Amino acid sequence: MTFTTHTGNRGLVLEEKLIFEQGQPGRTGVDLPEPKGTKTRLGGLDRESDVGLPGLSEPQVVRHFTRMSQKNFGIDSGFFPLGSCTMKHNPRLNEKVARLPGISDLHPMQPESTVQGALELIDQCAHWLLVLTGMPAVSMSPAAGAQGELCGMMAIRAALDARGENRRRVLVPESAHGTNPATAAACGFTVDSIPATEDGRVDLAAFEAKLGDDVAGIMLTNPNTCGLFERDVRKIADLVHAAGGYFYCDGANFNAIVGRVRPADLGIDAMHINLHKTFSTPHGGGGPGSGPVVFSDALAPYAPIPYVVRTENGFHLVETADEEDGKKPFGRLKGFHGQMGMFVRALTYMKSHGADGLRQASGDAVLNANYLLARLKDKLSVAFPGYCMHEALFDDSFLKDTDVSTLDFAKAIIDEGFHPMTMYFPLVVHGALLIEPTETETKESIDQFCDAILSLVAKAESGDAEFFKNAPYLTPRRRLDETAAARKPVLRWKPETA
Amino acid sequence: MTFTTHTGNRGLVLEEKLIFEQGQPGRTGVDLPEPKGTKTRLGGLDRESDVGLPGLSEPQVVRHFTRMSQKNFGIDSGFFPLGSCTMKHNPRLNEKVARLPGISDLHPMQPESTVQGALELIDQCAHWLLVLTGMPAVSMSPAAGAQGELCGMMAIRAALDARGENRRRVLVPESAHGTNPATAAACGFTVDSIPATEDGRVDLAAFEAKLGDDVAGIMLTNPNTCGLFERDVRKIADLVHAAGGYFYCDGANFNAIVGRVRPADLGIDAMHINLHKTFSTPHGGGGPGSGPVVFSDALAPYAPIPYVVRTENGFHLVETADEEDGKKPFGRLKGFHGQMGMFVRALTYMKSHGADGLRQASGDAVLNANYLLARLKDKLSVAFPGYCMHEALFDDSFLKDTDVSTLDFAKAIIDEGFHPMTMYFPLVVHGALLIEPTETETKESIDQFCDAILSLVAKAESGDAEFFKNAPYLTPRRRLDETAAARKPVLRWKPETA
Amino acid sequence: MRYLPLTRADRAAMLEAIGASSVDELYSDVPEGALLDAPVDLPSHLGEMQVERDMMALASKNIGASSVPSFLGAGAYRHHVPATVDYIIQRGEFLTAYTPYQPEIAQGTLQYLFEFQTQVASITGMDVANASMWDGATSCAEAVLMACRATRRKKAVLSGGVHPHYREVTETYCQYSDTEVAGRDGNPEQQASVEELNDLIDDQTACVVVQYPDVFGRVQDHTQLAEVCHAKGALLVVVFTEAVAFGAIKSPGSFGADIVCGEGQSIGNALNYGGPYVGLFATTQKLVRQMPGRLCGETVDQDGKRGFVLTLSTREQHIRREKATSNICTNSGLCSLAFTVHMSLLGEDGYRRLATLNHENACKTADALDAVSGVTVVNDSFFNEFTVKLSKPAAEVVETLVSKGVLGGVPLSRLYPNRSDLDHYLLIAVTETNTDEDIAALVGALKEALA
Amino acid sequence: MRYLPLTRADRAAMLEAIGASSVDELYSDVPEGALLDAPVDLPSHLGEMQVERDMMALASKNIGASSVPSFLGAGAYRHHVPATVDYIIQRGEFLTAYTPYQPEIAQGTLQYLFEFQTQVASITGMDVANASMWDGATSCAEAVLMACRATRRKKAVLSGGVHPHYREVTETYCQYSDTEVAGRDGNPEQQASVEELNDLIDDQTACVVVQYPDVFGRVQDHTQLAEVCHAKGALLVVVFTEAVAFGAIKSPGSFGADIVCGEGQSIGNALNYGGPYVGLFATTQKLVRQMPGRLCGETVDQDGKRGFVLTLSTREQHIRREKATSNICTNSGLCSLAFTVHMSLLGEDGYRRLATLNHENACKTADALDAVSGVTVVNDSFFNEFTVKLSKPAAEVVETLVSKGVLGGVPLSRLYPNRSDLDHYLLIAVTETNTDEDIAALVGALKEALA
Ligand SMILES: Cc1ncc(COP(=O)(O)O)c(C=O)c1O
Ligand SMILES: Cc1ncc(COP(=O)(O)O)c(C=O)c1O
Repeated sequence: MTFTTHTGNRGLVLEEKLIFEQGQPGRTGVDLPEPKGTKTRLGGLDRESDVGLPGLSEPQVVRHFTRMSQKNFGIDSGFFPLGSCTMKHNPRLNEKVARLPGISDLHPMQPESTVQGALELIDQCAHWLLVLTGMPAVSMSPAAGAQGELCGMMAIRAALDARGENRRRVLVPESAHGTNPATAAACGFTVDSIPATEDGRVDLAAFEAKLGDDVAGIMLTNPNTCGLFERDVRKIADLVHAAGGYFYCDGANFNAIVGRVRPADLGIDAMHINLHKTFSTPHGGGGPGSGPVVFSDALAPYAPIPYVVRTENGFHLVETADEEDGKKPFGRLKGFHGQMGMFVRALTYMKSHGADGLRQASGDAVLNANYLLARLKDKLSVAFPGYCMHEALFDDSFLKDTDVSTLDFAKAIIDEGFHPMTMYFPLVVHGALLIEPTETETKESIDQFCDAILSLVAKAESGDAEFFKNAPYLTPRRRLDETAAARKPVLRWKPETA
Repeated sequence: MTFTTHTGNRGLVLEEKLIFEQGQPGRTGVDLPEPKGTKTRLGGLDRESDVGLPGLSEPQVVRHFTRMSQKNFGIDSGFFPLGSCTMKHNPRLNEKVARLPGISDLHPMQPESTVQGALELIDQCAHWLLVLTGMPAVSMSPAAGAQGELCGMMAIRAALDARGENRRRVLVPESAHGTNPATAAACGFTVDSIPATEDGRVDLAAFEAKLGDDVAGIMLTNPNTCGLFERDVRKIADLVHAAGGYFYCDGANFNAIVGRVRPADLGIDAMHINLHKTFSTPHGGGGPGSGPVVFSDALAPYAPIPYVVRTENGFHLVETADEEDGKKPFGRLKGFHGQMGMFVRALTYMKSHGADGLRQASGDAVLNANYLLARLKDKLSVAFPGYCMHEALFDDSFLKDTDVSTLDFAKAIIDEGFHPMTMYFPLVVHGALLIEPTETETKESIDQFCDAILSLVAKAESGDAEFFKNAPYLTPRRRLDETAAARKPVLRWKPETA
Repeated sequence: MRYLPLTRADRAAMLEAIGASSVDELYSDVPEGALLDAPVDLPSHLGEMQVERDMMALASKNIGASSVPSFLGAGAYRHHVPATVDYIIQRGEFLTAYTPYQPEIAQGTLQYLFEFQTQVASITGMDVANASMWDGATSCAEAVLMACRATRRKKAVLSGGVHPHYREVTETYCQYSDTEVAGRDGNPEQQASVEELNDLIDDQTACVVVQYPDVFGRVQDHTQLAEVCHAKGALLVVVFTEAVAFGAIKSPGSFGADIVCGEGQSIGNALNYGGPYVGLFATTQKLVRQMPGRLCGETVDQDGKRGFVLTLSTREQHIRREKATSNICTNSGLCSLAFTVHMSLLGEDGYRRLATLNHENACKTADALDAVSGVTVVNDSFFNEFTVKLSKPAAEVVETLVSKGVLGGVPLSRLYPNRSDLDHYLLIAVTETNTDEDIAALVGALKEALA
Repeated sequence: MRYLPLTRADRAAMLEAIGASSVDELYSDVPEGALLDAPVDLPSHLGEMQVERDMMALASKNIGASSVPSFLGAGAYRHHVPATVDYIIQRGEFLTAYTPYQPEIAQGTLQYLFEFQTQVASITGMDVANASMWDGATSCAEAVLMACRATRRKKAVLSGGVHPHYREVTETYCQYSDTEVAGRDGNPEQQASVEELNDLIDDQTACVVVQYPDVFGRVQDHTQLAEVCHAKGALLVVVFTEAVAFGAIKSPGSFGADIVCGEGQSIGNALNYGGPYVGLFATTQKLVRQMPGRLCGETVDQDGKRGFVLTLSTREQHIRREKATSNICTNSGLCSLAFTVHMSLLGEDGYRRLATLNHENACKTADALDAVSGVTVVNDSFFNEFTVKLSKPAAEVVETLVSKGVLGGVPLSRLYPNRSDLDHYLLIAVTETNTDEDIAALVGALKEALA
């Protein structure tokens, strides 16, 4: 029965105003001692006007954010096969450990003698990453994958500068994530696209043709964003090296191969690792992440400050560029020393799995993706032939005659109780649907998803395009008008002018 | 648009099977070391058969309970005016403090020297309760309000026994909570009901008439379950004392008077305090609670073991009946020493409020209830005239000609996004609706509730009884068949027999 | 005050709507002189930081059981509780809900109660279980009262192996309802025989209560006792303090017990210095309607979908008042959720392995202690707890161990303060949380203490 | 393994459905020899209890900042974070969601981002703010790059009052994009004048960057500087490290700043040994389309109900690729939630009072230190942090203080390792968390250390 309630609430789905619409002067959610009225020493800049913050009591605040949370879908809610994002289970143990006072309550400028455990933790985390990648060096400071890319590409710039070479062209496959070209540009490189082959990999011939002495290197994602292993990765490495360039590997998809393939064995020079993907630090609705970068011997000297070294007197944090002989750090990427809160979670995750569990995890991730692929391949249009890695890519040709778009299809999936896959990425495929189940999903959950997808395909084929165009129907908000939002942006609340 | 999804899910509202329907042999949510295979010493009683527990992975378990939680309404969700239950805000600070290892990780049988802080905490909590009630003694052990009643009534039995008197009749107002007669009966008393007056209080004349030398005492709730202060409470105390009986006060509604009226000043002999109501320890979906009982001098010697005393050498826990001279404990009510986890929360709550804040809280609770009463009194039928205390009571006469029952009306409230009030209690009022907003609600939230109620009254009056009979419409489950449940009880899951 | 949203302006507007001149006016029914006009003599409100520091100061005056090698049991057991458990029970939708009287918006609570009941029934080997009691000791008392109702008899025989707190609570509950509690305190050196208990059963005996494993840690078969009871028209009640045990030993249900109840703290719940804990209560299909406490049952909603409700409430105080099967109302809801979550994580394999590890660790400790001069392990059988006899009074030894940084066990004198014959006995519990270093520390400290 | 639900039977069934004989077969694209056939050389999996103990052992090798009197700032500040904050950010629906690309099931995240943006704009006094950057230092660098885009110029002048990490990160970001970073390191004894900075502004200067309060704690008015900048076609960028400050001092927006950005850790976020933190980034309406990072905007849904979406994404890498305003993708989502929750609790009154308390505590400490022989307070003005000159090298003194159980501040030599002229300076931060006892401990320890 459809009807409108007086409140606008719908049972357990409660409408929630902005905090700014709920405040009352004189209300507060904290109790702070009365100030003494000391004469200020604020350089005459004492604030005189109101800030404009609303006053809410603690109960209001708790309810506000509780209700808002209930309008979100997370991994804890259900199947979340967002391709390229590795939405795996986030263990609560990691949250608990990250909150130990001996970890969360450390100031980054404490004397080293008071943070030996923290430095050891960073060192341990680094050690696991080095062994898993087979690489000789790692920089722990990048704040996320994109900053990891910056870190790697700057090291390449620094290495080229050291060689006195002015190489400025970077080869980037068309299928690359947007951060790759953006990063290359931020480092002063020009981006040269490499086309993909029919089977979703780098076109080796085209790649080779593009090599030259102005080529700084290649940024290659492997497994790539089509969910495929770059078969020719070693050849690519050899070729780029032979041409005097470096091999930056985007490691966003490391989850497919952890404990089974060491990137070092493929000939890479640098690779970032998204701890918030492969090593399960929570995505947090957009972050924070962490993007450590492993380096080959060729690039290691240029790794940024700071970094941890083990000395006779314990662990030491190198914070200046000129402290160590033979090191030529390209600079500093971030305040302080990296995403400690993420290291502790990632290390907890790695220790929990162990070498055996990590290997099992990547195998299960690939198995789940291939199973999903097998179940859907007859009804959806598989983008590229063969086995996939940890994610399965489809194009929208299965929707060809239905007047249903990838977006429409995804919105209908929402009503079925799933988070949609990644849509329209990678760009090399028309109307892409990139599905990454991860290893922490059950076969039952994948089966349920596949059954629902197949039922939707049947519905689309039956000609009910209107149904899809208006989906979703069952969510707290239905399809939102993004065009209107961009046309006349309202980016903050403002008091109504009376 | 109404339609059925393939999965049965509806957007963010996800169907969730029982764990027993999700298990797989060989799956587990814990990693425990391999046993060594030691020869057992289990007296030959080694388990040979399966227990019958399902195997789930940790991600499944997290998702299972997350989804289930989303089908619940709590104080954190919205307005929860469940009369007689004091559903006030539960501060997270209290949860945090209760988890300090120095509190949560104490074994109840640790030597006293290792738990001095715990004993001091109990003593502090007791002190606050004593000052707030004005009483000379308190027993901290009762597990909940009902056990507090048991504690108080057993002390009365013990005192009577000590006096060599065989008084077995207990006077209990008709409006009393079910636990009162149940408790009296459990202590070997017979229950004699006292009627209520037109204005919802004890009928003094009827009460007086029932007094006699077989009367052990009275169990009186004050403020009473009609949300009213018993005006004649002192007279009642005097009369029952004069008749040789004791005055047990049900303190479930203490929230109305904390910091404003000391029960001691009203002449009571014993009163339980529901820490999970007045002092905000979370209701937890049904418990745990805690029901300390304060005693007058007359009953104090009979208080049960254990209890904390302050000695020269620190705090000491008296665990045996014969340890202290002059004390004649009636026994032991519970394993160990009471609901420590609740004491810490209640004490944190009390310290946060302070004497000033507690007084403000009770005043605001009463103000909120009277405001709600004022807003609804013209359209709903007020049970009794005058101001109420912390809750407002209505009967169902406003629904008289509508063919809508109190239950139907309550179910329609659910769709509006509120938890219904207490229904059909107290029994002295026909189709009772007992509404307790508590002090942690805003005026805005009470206004929204009242507006919704008034709109529903209008709807009921408009003759749309069918609408109410089929409510709620917007919940994960609609009205449940309680008759069927009771007729052929299915109280556990059983594997399907093939 | 941070929890109180009403502003001055709100209060004024509300008083006006009410038509009252002040909040005090709303209290006009309070007798002359009883309405205080100023705050009571207690400290003023404090900010969160100050309160937290106050409470931390109290906490710091205690020695946390996990901060040192620790071997205490006697009805409460330290086990590792997965972080998931604590996360789930803190979710506001569980934490801040109450008894699920409105099932349409309480399916979360109701479904876990149904799962809890099934788990409890499964581990105890019984047909059905309720939605929790306050703790093991009160469950024991309620079991006796239930047996009396079911048999219309007025006497209970308690085995000497029953935990003294369980016995005391049972006696307390029974003393004012003309119910006799028979049977004597136990002896760690000698186990009560079926014959002994049999002699105490008469035609007024509603039940015999045994603990399994018993308070001294012994594991005994009660199949024969069940037969004896049933032959005499009495029920067999089996109580327990360590719910992990049933992962390693036969279920009480397999003996033919009529009521099985006890403490569920071990699974999912912290030690909390003794509470809140969670009473588990299971029985046979036949006796369901005599059960105390809440029950959750399966049903369907108006649309035919499966759902859950509280059921058979005609047993309960809010319906039956003085005729109710118990006065219990608020129970141990959230603790039962913790139990359910932990048990769900364990599953068949985890639960059984956990029990095995407990037992193996206890065996290892028993062997190590038996080799210490001045220590004799008394038990032939045990699960994760056993009694040792010391060459010195146990209470003193325990104090000495504290000074050496070891929480060494529970002296029987703490449980039996009037039994001087038990002064030299110490109860030692060993769980999966105890490391080899813990055991070595206990052995070392005991050697020194007894030297 | 507890996180991996596939059973042996599942794996077999799935391989069969796939038509593969083994999991290794799925890796057939991996080059010869690169596919490992055994686990790498790292420890095996561990149970939760073991891992927790391992991590606790690491934690116990550190001295928690709150476990001793502690006065460290320099870009990260210890404040009391209400328990509510940590509860909310742990709710799975927030914690385990990702960037809200599907707004229909991400209104929770989107609404708080909208609130966050409004709060940040409010405290900075700017028109709009984005949905967070990685931290204060990267925000500073991005602000410079944005200024260059907006002005089509290629030089930034950084005031000496800018935190060295912010400067270094800005230099790092600029070095490979032909952007000059001018201006020299600061001096605690002498503040850069408007004239000095003015002299550095040329027609290639995109912006001047000042910190407010500056790295030495000084509070300076930049209204005139804004005018100077604007007159020369440059933007004024104001960075900050202590977001609590704006509760007590005028907003940078009131100076006429064009971009205001900095560190939001202070509000809602733990120290975390330096990360994750949350970069706040605000600007004027005019410059919105030059902003880096995500933006949340208001709109309506198909039924006309208000809702929120990510918007103006044509600025971003996933749409614009090499032409994007920044490469940022994953930002500081959950840290911005923590900020939003804490700020919501504070409200106008709480935010301002918190700032006042910080300032008063800092004044009290400054006075107490000034009275210590060998200590001179350098600052005339400050908010909650100031610089003192010591009679001995600060780094040594800080080590001595550690041995006396005090975390006494940040020696400027840590921030400026190559500036021997700053060796005797110590940066001291004081917040509402510091008690009178803390201050006395610092004073006492300093007296001893300097004696
Ligand atoms: C293939 C790929 N590369 C890089 C990134 C950027 O990583 P981050 O979001 O951590 O900056 C992503 C993130 O989605 C990605 O999928
Ligand atoms: C008036 C009254 N008395 C007693 C009780 C019993 O308290 P408890 O549920 O804590 O046992 C209640 C609980 O709702 C009550 O409302």
